[in-house]
Amino acid sequence: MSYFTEYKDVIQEGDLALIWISRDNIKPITIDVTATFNTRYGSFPHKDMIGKKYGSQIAIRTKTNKKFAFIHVLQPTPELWTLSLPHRTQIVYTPDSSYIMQRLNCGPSSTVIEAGTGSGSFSHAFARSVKQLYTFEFHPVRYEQALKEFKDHGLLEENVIITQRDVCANGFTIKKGDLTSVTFSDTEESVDIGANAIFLDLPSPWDAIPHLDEVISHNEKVGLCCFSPCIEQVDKTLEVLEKFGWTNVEMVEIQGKQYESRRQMVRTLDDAMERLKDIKKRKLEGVERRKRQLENLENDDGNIEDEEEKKILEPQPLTEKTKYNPFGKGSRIREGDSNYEWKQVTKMETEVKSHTSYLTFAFKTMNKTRNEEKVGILLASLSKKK
Amino acid sequence: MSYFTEYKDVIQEGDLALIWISRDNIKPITIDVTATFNTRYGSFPHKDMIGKKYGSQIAIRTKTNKKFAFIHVLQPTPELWTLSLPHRTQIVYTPDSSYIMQRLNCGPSSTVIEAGTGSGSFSHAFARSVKQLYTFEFHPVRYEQALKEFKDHGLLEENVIITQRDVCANGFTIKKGDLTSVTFSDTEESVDIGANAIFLDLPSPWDAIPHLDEVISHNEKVGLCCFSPCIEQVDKTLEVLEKFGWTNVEMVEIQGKQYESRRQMVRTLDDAMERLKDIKKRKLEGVERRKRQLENLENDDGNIEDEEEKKILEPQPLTEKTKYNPFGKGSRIREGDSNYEWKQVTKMETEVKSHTSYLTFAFKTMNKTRNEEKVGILLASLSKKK
Amino acid sequence: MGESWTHITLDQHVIIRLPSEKCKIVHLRLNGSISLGKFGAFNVNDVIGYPLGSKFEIYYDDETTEDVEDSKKKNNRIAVGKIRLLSGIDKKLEQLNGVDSSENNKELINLGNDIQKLSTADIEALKKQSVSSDELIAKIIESHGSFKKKTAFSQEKYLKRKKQKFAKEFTVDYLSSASLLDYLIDKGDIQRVMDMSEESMGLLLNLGNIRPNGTYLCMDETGGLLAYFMLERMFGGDNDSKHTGKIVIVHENEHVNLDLLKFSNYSEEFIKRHIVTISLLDFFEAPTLHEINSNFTPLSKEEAFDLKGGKKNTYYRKLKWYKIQLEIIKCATEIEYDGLVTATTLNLPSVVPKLSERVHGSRPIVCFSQFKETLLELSHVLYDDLRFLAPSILETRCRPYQTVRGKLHPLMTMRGGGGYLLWCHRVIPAPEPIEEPEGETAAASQTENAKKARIE
Amino acid sequence: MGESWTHITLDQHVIIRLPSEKCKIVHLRLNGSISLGKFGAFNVNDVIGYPLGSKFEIYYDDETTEDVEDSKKKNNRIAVGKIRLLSGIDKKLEQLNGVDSSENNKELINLGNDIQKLSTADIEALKKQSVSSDELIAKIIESHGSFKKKTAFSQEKYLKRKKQKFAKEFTVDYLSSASLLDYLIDKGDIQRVMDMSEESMGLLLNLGNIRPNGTYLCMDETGGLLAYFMLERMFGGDNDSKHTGKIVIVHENEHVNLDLLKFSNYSEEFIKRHIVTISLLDFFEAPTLHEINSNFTPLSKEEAFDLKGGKKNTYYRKLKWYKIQLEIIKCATEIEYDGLVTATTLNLPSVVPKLSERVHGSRPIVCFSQFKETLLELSHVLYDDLRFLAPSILETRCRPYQTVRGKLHPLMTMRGGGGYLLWCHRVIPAPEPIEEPEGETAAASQTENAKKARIE
Repeated sequence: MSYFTEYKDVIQEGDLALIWISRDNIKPITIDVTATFNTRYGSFPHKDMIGKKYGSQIAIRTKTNKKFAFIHVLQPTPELWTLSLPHRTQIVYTPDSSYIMQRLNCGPSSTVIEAGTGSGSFSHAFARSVKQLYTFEFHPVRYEQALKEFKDHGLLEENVIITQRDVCANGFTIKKGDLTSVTFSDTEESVDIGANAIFLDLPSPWDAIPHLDEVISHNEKVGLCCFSPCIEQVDKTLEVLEKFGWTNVEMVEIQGKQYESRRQMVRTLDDAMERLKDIKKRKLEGVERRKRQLENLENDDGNIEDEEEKKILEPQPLTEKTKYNPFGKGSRIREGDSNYEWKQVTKMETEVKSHTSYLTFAFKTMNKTRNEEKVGILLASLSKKK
Repeated sequence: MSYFTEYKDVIQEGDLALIWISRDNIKPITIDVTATFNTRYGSFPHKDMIGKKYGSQIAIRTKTNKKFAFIHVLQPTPELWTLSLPHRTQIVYTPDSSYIMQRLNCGPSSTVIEAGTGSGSFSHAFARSVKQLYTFEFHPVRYEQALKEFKDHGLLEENVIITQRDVCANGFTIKKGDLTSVTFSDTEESVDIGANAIFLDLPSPWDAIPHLDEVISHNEKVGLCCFSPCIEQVDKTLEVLEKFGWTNVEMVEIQGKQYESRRQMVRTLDDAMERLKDIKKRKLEGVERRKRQLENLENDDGNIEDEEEKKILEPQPLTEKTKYNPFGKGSRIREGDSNYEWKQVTKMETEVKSHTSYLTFAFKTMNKTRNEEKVGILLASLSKKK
Repeated sequence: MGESWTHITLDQHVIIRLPSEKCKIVHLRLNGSISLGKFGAFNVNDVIGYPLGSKFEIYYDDETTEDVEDSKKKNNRIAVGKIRLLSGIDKKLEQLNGVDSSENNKELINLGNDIQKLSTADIEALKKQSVSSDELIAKIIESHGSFKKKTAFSQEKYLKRKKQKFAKEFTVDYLSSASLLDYLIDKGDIQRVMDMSEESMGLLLNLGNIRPNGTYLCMDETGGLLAYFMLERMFGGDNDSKHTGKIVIVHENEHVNLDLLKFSNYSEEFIKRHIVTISLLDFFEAPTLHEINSNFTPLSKEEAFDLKGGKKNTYYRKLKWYKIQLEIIKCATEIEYDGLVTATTLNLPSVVPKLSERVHGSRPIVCFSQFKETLLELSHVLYDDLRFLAPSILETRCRPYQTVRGKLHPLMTMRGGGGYLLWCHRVIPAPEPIEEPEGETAAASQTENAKKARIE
Repeated sequence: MGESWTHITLDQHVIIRLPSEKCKIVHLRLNGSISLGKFGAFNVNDVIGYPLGSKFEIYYDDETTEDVEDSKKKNNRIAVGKIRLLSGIDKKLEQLNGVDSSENNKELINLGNDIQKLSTADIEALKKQSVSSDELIAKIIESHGSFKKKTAFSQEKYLKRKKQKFAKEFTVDYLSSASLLDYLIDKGDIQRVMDMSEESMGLLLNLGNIRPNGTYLCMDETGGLLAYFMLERMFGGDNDSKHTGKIVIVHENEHVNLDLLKFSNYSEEFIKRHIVTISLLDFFEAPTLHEINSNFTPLSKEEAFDLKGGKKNTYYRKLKWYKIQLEIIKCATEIEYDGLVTATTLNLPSVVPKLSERVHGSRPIVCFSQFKETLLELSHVLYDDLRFLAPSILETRCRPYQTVRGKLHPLMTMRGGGGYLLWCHRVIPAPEPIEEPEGETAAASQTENAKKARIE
C-alpha cells in the first residue's frame, strides 16, 4: 500500500505523514507512538496525532510565552511532497510536471519512462496516475537514496521500477543482473517495457533518444518530453529528434507564478486634505502664541525681532503632534485593521522562478500499419450489411 | 518646428494632427481648412477643428440614424504615432523602445545611431529626447519614405539625419556624395558622428558591430543595443561583441502586457438557491394542475394513465418562464447594469505580443585614459591645499 | 492490442487536423464519408485501423467518382478521394526544391502576386490532376519569378501559406480533453470554457490530486469540459476501467449541462457509473430519509414481482425516484470528498466555503477562475477561516516557440488569458485547549498564530 | 570634453559596483579614501579623471601604509591600496587555466570543502601578498583536488563564487536614476520605492511624453526617485542645461520628501529652477490674489532700497513669502500642464481626476502603482468620465538572460513585482450639439457612443 495512492481517513501508527509548520517548512515524519516532533515553538508527541483525522490541527502550549503553537498533519500527495523538499534540491516544479503529464496524456493507460530520477519528486506524481513507471538514475548514490525512498513510500509494490543506468551510454533495456528494483523470475531475461510516454531530464538527451526505439510501444503514438535548461540543448535535441523520426515537435516554456493576497489602506484625498488643514490650524495657533510672546519680547528689546520673526514666518517642522490622523501615521497598524478601510490587492512573490527549463515535446508511431483486429471488425460489419 | 518636440495649445491650419476614432483606429491628418475627415459614421470638416484646443472632442450628427458620432483631435507624440501605424508594419513597440531608451540613458546629452530606420516609429521617440539622431536605412524605397515623413514632421530641421546605407557592408561614416539628408558645406567631407548610444535593428548586427569604432564617441562609455528576434542571432552577436571589446554584456526580453478593465456579475449562492426553489415551486404547481387534468382523464379512460403519469413523475424541461430571475438569464444585460451587482476584474488582451525580439546590451569605452582637464582641476586643488 | 485510444475505431469521435491548422471533430460511421471542404473528402472505412495520430493525403484518380455534401456550404458537393498514409515528417524546403535564398529581401519590393506565373486557374487544373500536394507546391515554386530572391525566412513563410492552401492532408487524432479544448478555442468558444487553458487544467488536476480511486466534488460551468479532463486523468479513455472513482457534479440550474461529454468516447453506462449530478438546492437542502420514506416504501422483490401491468410500471418508476433520492442524501450528507474542484462564475466566497464543509481533512480544494480578482476575494475569506490551510493564487502560462533550427524564438503572438487557480487544503481546526485560566487570551492568540503560520 | 556624466569628477556622487554584485554610493571628496570592506580600500584622488564605467583593481605593495575605517564595522581599519585600471573584460575559465571539465558531476559527491588544499589561512596569506585576484584564483584552482571532475557549468559557478569572495575589483559608475533604483532594491528598500522597476519607469517616461521643455504635474511618494528619473530624461545630468522644463510636485505631507535627490549631482540652484513643490492643500485650496495682496503690497525698487536695518530684512522676507504665494497661485490655477505623472498610495479615484483638471487637452496622464487592483479601480472611474480618453492598464517586465555562450537561458530566479501603469489622455468633451428637438435622446447617445468608441 502506498501512502500516495490510497486515501487515508485517520492518522495511524506507521503512517508516512507530512507536518505543515508553514508554507516553507513542511516535514515528513513516520508516525511512531513513542516519538515526538520538535519545532522551535515546542514539541508535538505523535500520540496526540494518532486516531485523529488527516488534516487535523494539533495544538500545544509553548514553553516560553504560554501561547499556543500549531501544526497541521497532512497525508502526503506528490505536490505536498515536492513542497517539502529542501529548496536547494534541483526538482521539476509542479507547474512544469503537471503540464508535462497533461501533454503526455498521463492516465491509467500510460507506461512511462523517466530519466533521471533525481530527487524523485516527479516520480511520485507519475506514480499517482500511470499504469507503470520505469525510472532511471545514473548516479549510484542518488539511485540508492531514491530506491530507499520509493520503498518507504510503498511505490515499489505499486507501479514503480527504478534502475541504475547511464541511459545515454547504455540505453533503457533492463536485463537480469542490472542494478534495479525488478525481481526477475528464472525464465525472464529482460523487461518488456513498451512505454508510451517518456520524460528525459538529462544534460544530453540527444544521446538517449537513439536508444528509445528499443523500449517504446510499437502499437500506438508515443509521446516524449525533454527537459533542458539551455537553448543550445534544445537545438541539439531538435536535430536528433528529426533524424530519428520523431514528429509534431513543439517546444514551450512554462511560467508559473504565485500571488500573495494582501490589503492596502484606502487613503482618500479628502482625509489627506483634512489632515493638512489640521496641521495648518495647529501651526497657526502656534504662530499666534509665538507672536504674543514676540510682542512681549519686542517691548523689552527691539533687536531680537529679527531672529524670532524669522522663525515665525518661515515654515517650521511641526512639533505638536497632529490630532487628526486618519491614516494612523507614526503608529504600527496591522494590515486589515478594522479601524481603517482596505483594498484587496495581489502581490507577486518577492523572488520568482523566472525559468526552469525548456520543454521539447515530440511524438512517434513505430508501427504505422493498420490494426488487424479493427480491420476485422470493419470487414465483419461490411459483410453483415451486404 | 516639429509637431513632436513642441507642445501646441490650439489646432491650427497646417498642423499635423492625429484623429482618434478608436484604440485601433488612429489616423494622421494635416489640418486644411478646405478638407474633410471622413469616417464610416460621417464626415468631420477640418474647419470645425481649427481654433479648438488639442484634445478636443468633435461631434457630428450621423447621416443614417441621427445619433452623434465623435472623434478626438490629438497632437502627435511618438507613442500615439506608433499606435497609428498599420498593424502589419514591423515596428519596435513602446515597451521595448522605452526600455531601450532608459537603458541607454537617452536624454539631451545623447547622440544616437539607429540602424535600420524601418517604419521610423522608434526614430520619433529618439528624436523627442536626444541631442542628435543618425538613422540609417538600407532599403532605398523605405529610405525615401522615411525621409519624406521626417521632413513632413519637422524632424530634419531639428535633430534627425537619415542616410541610405547598408551599414553591414559599408559602415556608418557619412561622406559627401552619400544619399543622405545632411547638407555638407564646401569644406566638410564627412560627418563627425561621435555617438554615445547605438541601436541596431538588423538581421546580422555582427556585420555592423566591427564598423562602430569609427563613429562612436571616444571620450565616454558608449552603450549599444541589438534587437534580434532569434536566439541564434543573439549567440552570433555575443561572439562578435566579445571579439570587439564590448563589455558588460546583458541580454533581456521585455514582456509588455495590456489589460482591459471589465466587470463580472456578482451571483451569490443564496440567489441561485432561491431561483432553484422558485423553479421547483412552479413545477410542483404545474404537476398539481396536471394531476387534476389527469384525474379528469382517468375518469374517461384508464389506459391513458401510463403515458400521462410518466410525464408528471419524470423531470420535465420547464416551460413556464420563472419569475424569480436574479441574474437576468435569457435577457441581454449590459456589463455594469446598475440593477445588478458587479465585481471589477481585469482581462488580458485576447491576443498578446508574446515575443518581439531579444535585446542585447553592451558597453564600450574607447579611450580609457584619464581626462586631463579633470586631473588638472585635481592638481590645482591639491596645490591650493598645500 | 488496438484500443480505442490507440487506433482509429468505428463509431468513434476523433479530431481531424487540417493543413490550415484548423481542426474538426467527426464521428466515424461505417461507410460514411467525411468532407474537409477545400482539402477534399475521404471514406471513413479507409482510415479505420490505423494508429491514432496518423497523417493521410487525399488523392484523386480516374476511378474517383463518389462525392459528398460540403459540411459548410450546403448544395456544394465535394468529390471523395482515395487516401494514402504519409510519413508524418514535413518535407523541408531544401528537400522540395534545391533553391537558393537571399540574405535579405532588398530586391523584393511591392510586387505582390504579379511574380507568380501560375494563374489560379492553372493551379486549379493541377489540383484536379492526381498530383500530390508536395508536387503541386514544387510546381508553384518553380513558376515563382523571384522565389530565390526571398530570404530563407520569407521562403518558409510562403511555403507554409501555400501548404495551408493546397495541401490535401489531414491527421486523425484521439479526441483528448486537451484537443476538445483546442477545438473550442479555435471555434471562438472561449467564454464557454471560461477562458481556460490546457496548462491551467493540467495544474488543476495535479494540485487536486485527481486519482482513479477518488470521489470528487465538482462544479463545472464549462459544459462538461472540466469533467472530461478529470475523467481522462482518472480512467484514460477506458470504458471498461476497473477503477472506482466518482465525480459528483453540483449545478446551479435545474438540469446539469455536460453537453461536451457527448464528444467523449465514454459510454452512457460508464458516465452513469462515474458521474453523479445534483442541483445546488438538492445538495444544500437535501431531503431527509424520513421525508422520502414517508412518500414511498420499497416492496420486497417478491411483492414487486407480483404487481401487475400499469401498477408494476408505476412502482418501478417510483423505485427509481426513491433510489435517486437516496443517492442525493448520500452525496449531500454522507460522503467526505477527496477533493473539491470548481469552475464556476458564481460568487466564490458564498459557495466555496459551504461546499468545502463536505470535503475530508487534508484533501485539496482547487478553484479555477477566468479572473484573478474573484480568487483574491475568495482567498481573503478562506484565509480568515481556520478550516482552510494556506490559500494560494496561482497562474501558469505556456509559451510556445517556433522550432525551426537556426530561427528559434518564442511565437510572436499567442492567446492571452488562460485563467487562474486558487489552491488550499481542507483542515480541521484544533479544539481550543483549555488549561490555564486566561483562556480568552489564548483563544485570541490561537487565531493569530494560526494565521501567522500560514502567511510565513 | 569631460563632463560630470562622462568622467569621474571631484565632489561627485558615484555608484561603486563590487565583485559580490552589491553596490555602494559614495561621495568623491578631495584626498578622501573609500573603504570597500573585504574588497579593500582606495584613495579618491587616484580615480579622478577616468571615464565613468572604469573598472579598477586594488593592489598592495610594500609602500602601502595608510588605512581607513571600515564603513561597516567601526574600529576595523582597512589598508588603503593602490589601484590599477582593468580592461573591463572578464577572463574566461580557459584563459585562467587550461583545465579540463567533465561531462557530468558523476564522480563528485558530497565532498564539501575537503577537496580544497589551500586553507583559509593560506588564502589570507596569499591575499596579503601583492598577487592580483586572477593570480589568486588561478592558485585556488590549482590546489583544488577535483576541479577537473566538475562540469564546465559547475566550474564556472565555483569560479564566480571565488571571484566574488577574493577579487579586489570595483567599477565606478555614473549614478543614474536606474543605478539609484538598483541600489535601493539591493538594500531592500523595495517598499520605499513602491516596488517600481526600471522598465516600468522607462515606460512611464515615454508614455508621459517627458521632454526637456514640458511642465509636468507630479506626485512622487518615492522620496524623489521618480523626480530623478524625470530630471535625467529632461536634462541628462547637465546642471547648465538651457532647457526650460519644470516639474511641479504636489505632496500630501506638510513638507515634501525628495531626500533621494541629494544623491543626484544636480546643484541646489538647478533643482530650485526646475522643481516646484506644493502641498495638496495649497494646490486645491490655493490662496487668491486678493488674499495675499491684502496681506502684503510690494514696494517699488527705490522704496525697498530706502528701507533701513530690521525693517529692510523683514520686507525682503515678506517679499519672498509673497512670491511663493504667487507661484502657488500660478501652479495651482494658471498652468495647463503638459502631463500628469503620479506614484502615490493615496486612493487614486479621489485624487487623479481632481489633479487632471489642470492638465492640458491631448496631454498624457500616467499613474504608477505597485498593485494592479488600485489601477483597475481608477480605470473604471476614468472610463466613466468623458475627460479621459482610453484608460489602459499596462505591465512591463524585463526578463534577463544568462549570456554565457553555449549556455543561454533566462535567469532561473528574478525579482517579482515591478508595478503597473495606467495610461490615458486628457481630452475636452464636446459641448452637446443642439440642433434637433430630440436633444435629450441625443445627449444620452453621446455618452454611449463616446464610450463605445473608446472600448473598440
